[in-house]
Amino acid sequence: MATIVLGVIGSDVHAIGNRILDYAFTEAGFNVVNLGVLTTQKEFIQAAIETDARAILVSSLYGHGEIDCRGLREMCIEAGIGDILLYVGGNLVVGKQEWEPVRDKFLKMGFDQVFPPGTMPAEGIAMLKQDLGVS
Amino acid sequence: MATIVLGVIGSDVHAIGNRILDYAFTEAGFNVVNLGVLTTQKEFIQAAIETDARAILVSSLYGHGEIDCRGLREMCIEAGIGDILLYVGGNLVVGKQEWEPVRDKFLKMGFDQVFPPGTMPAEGIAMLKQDLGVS
Amino acid sequence: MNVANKRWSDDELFAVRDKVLQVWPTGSEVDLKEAVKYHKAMEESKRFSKVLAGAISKGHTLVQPRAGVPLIENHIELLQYLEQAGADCLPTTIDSYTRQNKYEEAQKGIEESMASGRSMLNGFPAVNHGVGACRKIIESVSVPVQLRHGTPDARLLAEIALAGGYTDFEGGGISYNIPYAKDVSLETTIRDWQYVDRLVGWYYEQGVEINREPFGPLTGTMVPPSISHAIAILEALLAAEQGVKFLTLGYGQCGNFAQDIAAILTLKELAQEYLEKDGYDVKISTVFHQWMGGFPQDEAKSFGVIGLGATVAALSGATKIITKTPHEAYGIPTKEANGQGIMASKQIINMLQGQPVPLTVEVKAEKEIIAAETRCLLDAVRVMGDGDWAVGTVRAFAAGALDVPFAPSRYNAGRLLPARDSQGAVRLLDVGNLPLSEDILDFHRQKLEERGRLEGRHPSFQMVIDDIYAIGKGMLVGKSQGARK
Amino acid sequence: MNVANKRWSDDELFAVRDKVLQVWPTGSEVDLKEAVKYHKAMEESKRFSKVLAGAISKGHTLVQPRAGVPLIENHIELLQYLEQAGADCLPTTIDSYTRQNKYEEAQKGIEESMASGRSMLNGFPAVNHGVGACRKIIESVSVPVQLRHGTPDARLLAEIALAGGYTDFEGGGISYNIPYAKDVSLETTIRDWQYVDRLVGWYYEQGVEINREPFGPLTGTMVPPSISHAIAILEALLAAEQGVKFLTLGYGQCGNFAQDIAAILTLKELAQEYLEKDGYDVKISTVFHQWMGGFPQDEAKSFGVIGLGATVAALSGATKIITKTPHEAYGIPTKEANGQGIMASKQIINMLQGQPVPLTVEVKAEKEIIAAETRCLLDAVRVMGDGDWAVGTVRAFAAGALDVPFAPSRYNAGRLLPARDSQGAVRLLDVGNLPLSEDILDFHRQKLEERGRLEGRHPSFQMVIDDIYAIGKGMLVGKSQGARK
Ligand code: B12
Ligand code: B12
Repeated sequence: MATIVLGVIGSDVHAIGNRILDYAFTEAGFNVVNLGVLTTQKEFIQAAIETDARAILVSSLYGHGEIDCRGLREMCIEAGIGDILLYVGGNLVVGKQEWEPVRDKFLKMGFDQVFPPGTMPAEGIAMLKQDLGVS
Repeated sequence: MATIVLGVIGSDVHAIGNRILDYAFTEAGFNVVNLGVLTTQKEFIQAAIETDARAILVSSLYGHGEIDCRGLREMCIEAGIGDILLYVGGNLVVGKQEWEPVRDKFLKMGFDQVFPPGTMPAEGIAMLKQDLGVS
Repeated sequence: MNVANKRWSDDELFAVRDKVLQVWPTGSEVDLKEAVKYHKAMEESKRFSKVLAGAISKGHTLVQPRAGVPLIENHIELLQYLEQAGADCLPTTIDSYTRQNKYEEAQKGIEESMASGRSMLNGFPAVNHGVGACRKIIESVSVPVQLRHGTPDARLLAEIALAGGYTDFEGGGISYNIPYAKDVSLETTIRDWQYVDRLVGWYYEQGVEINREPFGPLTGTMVPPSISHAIAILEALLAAEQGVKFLTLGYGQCGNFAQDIAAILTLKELAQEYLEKDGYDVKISTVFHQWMGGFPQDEAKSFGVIGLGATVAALSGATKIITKTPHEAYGIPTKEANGQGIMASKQIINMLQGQPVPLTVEVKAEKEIIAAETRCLLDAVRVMGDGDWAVGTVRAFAAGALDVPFAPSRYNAGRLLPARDSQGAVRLLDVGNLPLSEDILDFHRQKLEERGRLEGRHPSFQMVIDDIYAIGKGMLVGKSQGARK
Repeated sequence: MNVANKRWSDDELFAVRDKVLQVWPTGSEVDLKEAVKYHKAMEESKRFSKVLAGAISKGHTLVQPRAGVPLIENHIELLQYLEQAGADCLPTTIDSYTRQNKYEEAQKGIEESMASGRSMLNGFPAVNHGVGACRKIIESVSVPVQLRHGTPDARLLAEIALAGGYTDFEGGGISYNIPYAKDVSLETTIRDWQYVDRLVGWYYEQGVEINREPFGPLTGTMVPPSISHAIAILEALLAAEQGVKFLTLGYGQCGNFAQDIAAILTLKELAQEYLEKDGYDVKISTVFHQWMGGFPQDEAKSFGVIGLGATVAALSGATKIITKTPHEAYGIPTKEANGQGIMASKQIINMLQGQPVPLTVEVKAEKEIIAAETRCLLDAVRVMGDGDWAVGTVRAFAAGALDVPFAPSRYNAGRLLPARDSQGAVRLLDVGNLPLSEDILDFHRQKLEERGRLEGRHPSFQMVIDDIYAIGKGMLVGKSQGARK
């Protein structure tokens, strides 16, 4: 089945959700390339290219997501994988903020799907299967 | 020192604040005529006339204060003690409501002072001494 | 003496009943036979006795809020919201006019509430609304609903509520008199509650299980466990005599961990002991009331009080907890605030589910003292009543041998003065006329002297006032400041 | 092996120091002699070691929040607000760029925060702000302030913070590596933290008491007490060797009442035992961390979690509690939400003040198992290091004889898998290479088999996932649904 790249971006060390996502997406049949925590934009893209991945799933829990995720889509384009699916989820910004503006901010950055705090893996899996047209 | 009539109006049985007010106003030097709980408007006025009281202190904790207190000033006027001081305090209305409108409502009913939930006896004592010009 | 602890015959019941139903027009809606049929058609999951039994067998603590608003539709909406928030069983809390049988004033409150769009009553006036309205309520939720009030004469209310499908009815001849009335004699209320209990017994004989719940917390303010235990057990005995088979006995959190846990444990043990001794076969459950005294004004601090109460309730193994809300210090809570009290409590109760009761040496010591005191009180009541619990109760209150602190009733001696010891347990500062043994009196004296020493002051009424204000100031034990500051 | 548990000479310290201070311009602001003078002029009420000692002697539990925002004035305003809300001691929580020594990115975060008027960093970048800024903070409040972070290499941060007047510094070579890094070797972080500890020792030799606090909760998620205890005690031993005299050892709430109380009690007892055995004279205090795992989304439910944590902390007699907030599941709390966490917790702690630790049979049993496990681990470390705790630590992690669940570091074996037993206590599902005795392994196996029987399923990774999600679903023990639903 489809290969996906998973990781936690930036200086973020929150590892638990990442471990569960790895498990859940693998159980769901995906070939998960998990880069773990403290992953740079470059590492995400390199892994996606090397493994011919169909999607990059970025987590950001610690609040710096806004700074860390900026430019990821542009870098994908530069690297020649401009139309790869980009998902992001977690506690994306600092503090308890209204969800709609946060989602819009990340959509504008070029993410295809943005998931709020507390998203269960099943929701991401269902969405990814839909976006990839697999089942 | 000045005589005051104290009681809890209507079908209200909250007795603890009443007991403390009795103690505190007595300690502060007032001659307290305490009618206790479940006191009618008529009983307040009769006691005030009989004891030549300078003030009536009404408590209402249980939320029906708005219904129970209406017309007390008018009844005082009818009874010939129209300018007696009327104080009221407690949890005067049903629910957690904004304080200003509640206070205004009771001021309009003819009360001279209106005290919010959690008022300490000392505040009422200080106010009464001021209003009566004693110290 | 105009009262005795003796089962009413059906004739006695039905003779009084005719008059009771005539007090307010809705009384005529009550048709007992049809009511029995209605109850028998009800799902078991909506019957209190069943849900309580289930909780006991699984070791769960059920969560129940207080709630009642004047208009039917609003009340239904409120209960549905609270069920959604996680309530395992629901209440209908009655307004204060109905509690004093002032149905005209309740009617005015209903009308003003309709006109103003605001609640003008502090509860649901069930008598005015009648049997049909009650059934609408019961049918609109899927968990059991209990009628909660504070009504010295609840005969008509009971008729309407039971015919209306309620499966649990709170109150009792002592616990809904002494804290809730000023001028009503105990003889009167004990008789009026014998009526209620007999009615419940009658339903049982028709095959309908109704649970009864004496009001444990009484005045809610530093009531020593042995006082509320003695009264709860007396009401249990009186109810059992009339044929009540299902009882939930209550206790209001005092604040000291060991005392509170010991209180719930002894409540059940002692009740069972006394009921068995008199040959009654009754299913006993317990209810822990979260802090019943004055609350802190601040909502976060109120959540603290609620959290401690939920923790202790769960650890004590109480069958049920009655929750408070972050609005407590202000007024009847919004449905949201009420839901918050449920959710905070339930989170804790679920987290502690199945964890064992912490039987510490302190809990054991408190159990012993509570049991010894309660026995002193009950044994004195028995003697004073020449073996009749009803007669004994009336005489004991008259003599101050039973005495509830801060109660408004003039049938209560009001000489008892409780104060906290240095660890916050409720002790006796002035024992009034309580028939306690010398050992027990010494124990209380020592505990309060110890606190006095630590605080450098003599125990006095000021200390009691400080204790009453303490929770509002973020403490359990009052520091010397109190009313003067 | 590039590390040994041996006190650094002053020469060694100062040789490294020169390089450390050059990493970022603010390093040049540090003048040790002047810093000592600054500390000596400070009121005792602002010194952590004194306030902790006072709490221990009075049996109080101090309340401390987490808090840090990028800009100085906002941070001061925040701390003043939290002091007002009742915090007994305050934090400055550092942002994640600073934690990874990425001072340029922190600088960008400061600038963007200024420009946007929103916090773009998740903490206070103390290195970028420098010594003067730290002192402004210390001077703007009247209680002690601790630096809290999660920095593998905290040498520069420590220099600036201590010169800046902080009297307590969190972290350690293991606890700020394994949960906070991916690719940094333990040899490196142990050495870098020897620097910090030696610096603290140096201050002590000049007459300045600085408290140190290893980070007890590690990954915050089902860490078995013996694992966090072993690591806390190892860091205590390493710190003591460098001259640290005041230590607060930490533990993150697991959720089971008996296990949590037993954990706090054994933490202090075992630490004292091991420190004394090695001849160190250190003052030990304890800190209880309210629930460190994922929180419920609902604020009322979060208050429940907070309330249970505060209750257990107070009853366990922990010297300090670190509070969470009703915003935990979402993001860095507003100051109001942070204050609410403090107020709810403090209400409970005050109410339980002076009440005895509930020493139940279950607590005693948990104490025994925690102590036995911790001794197995520590004794293995000693043997593996040929008597050197530092060497032993590195080797034990490499061998999986120490193993932290869910940790990101590749220097952690990551084979250990914890799961809850039927009462919510954290047990071991997969023990990996932990050097535990057969008895202990049996105990864990039995406990989890019992749960499996009750739930009708075999303990598996799905059970672990269910446990991780449980709190968010209002439970402690995960029911079989988990990630799939
Ligand atoms: C204890 C208590 C009870 C006990 C009372 C025992 C007794 N007989 O005294 C029991 C359990 C019996 C009880 C019953 C009921 N209660 Co009640 N009770 C309380 C509680 C928890 C504490 C009251 C108290 O003793 N406070 C301590 C004393 C010292 O303070 P205090 O009473 O506020 O009085 C002080 C000040 O207000 C002030 N003050 C008062 N009057 C005046 C007047 C003047 C002139 C001045 C200067 C000052 C002043 O000084 C007093 C002394 O410091 C309050 C909530 C709270 N405050 O936390 C609810 C509360 C008052 N009860 C309430 C209600 C509704 C009821 C019931 C109807 C049941 C129900 N639906 O929940 C029944 C009413 C029965 C009846 N007919 O009256 C509501 C009132 C709601 C509202 N206003 O919207 C409250 C606010 C709880 C709530 N949030 O729902 N209650
Ligand atoms: C455990 C924890 C820690 C542990 C982490 C241990 C470890 N190494 O993993 C420790 C204690 C070390 C820690 C440290 C810190 N933490 Co932390 N931490 C948490 C906490 C309590 C739980 C996280 C968790 O494990 N949840 C359980 C897992 C299963 O859920 P999850 O992580 O949310 O992931 C799930 C979903 O989000 C979703 N998801 C995630 N990504 C994606 C992506 C896609 C595509 C999809 C579909 C779904 C998805 O699926 C995952 C699996 O279900 C959260 C708060 C909370 N959630 O309650 C704070 C939290 C994430 N931490 C936070 C912060 C700030 C920090 C610190 C900076 C310290 C501080 N200032 O308080 C440091 C950061 C260190 C660093 N450099 O990253 C903040 C972030 C603030 C913000 N965004 O505004 C939070 C929200 C707490 C708070 N309210 O302040 N933390």
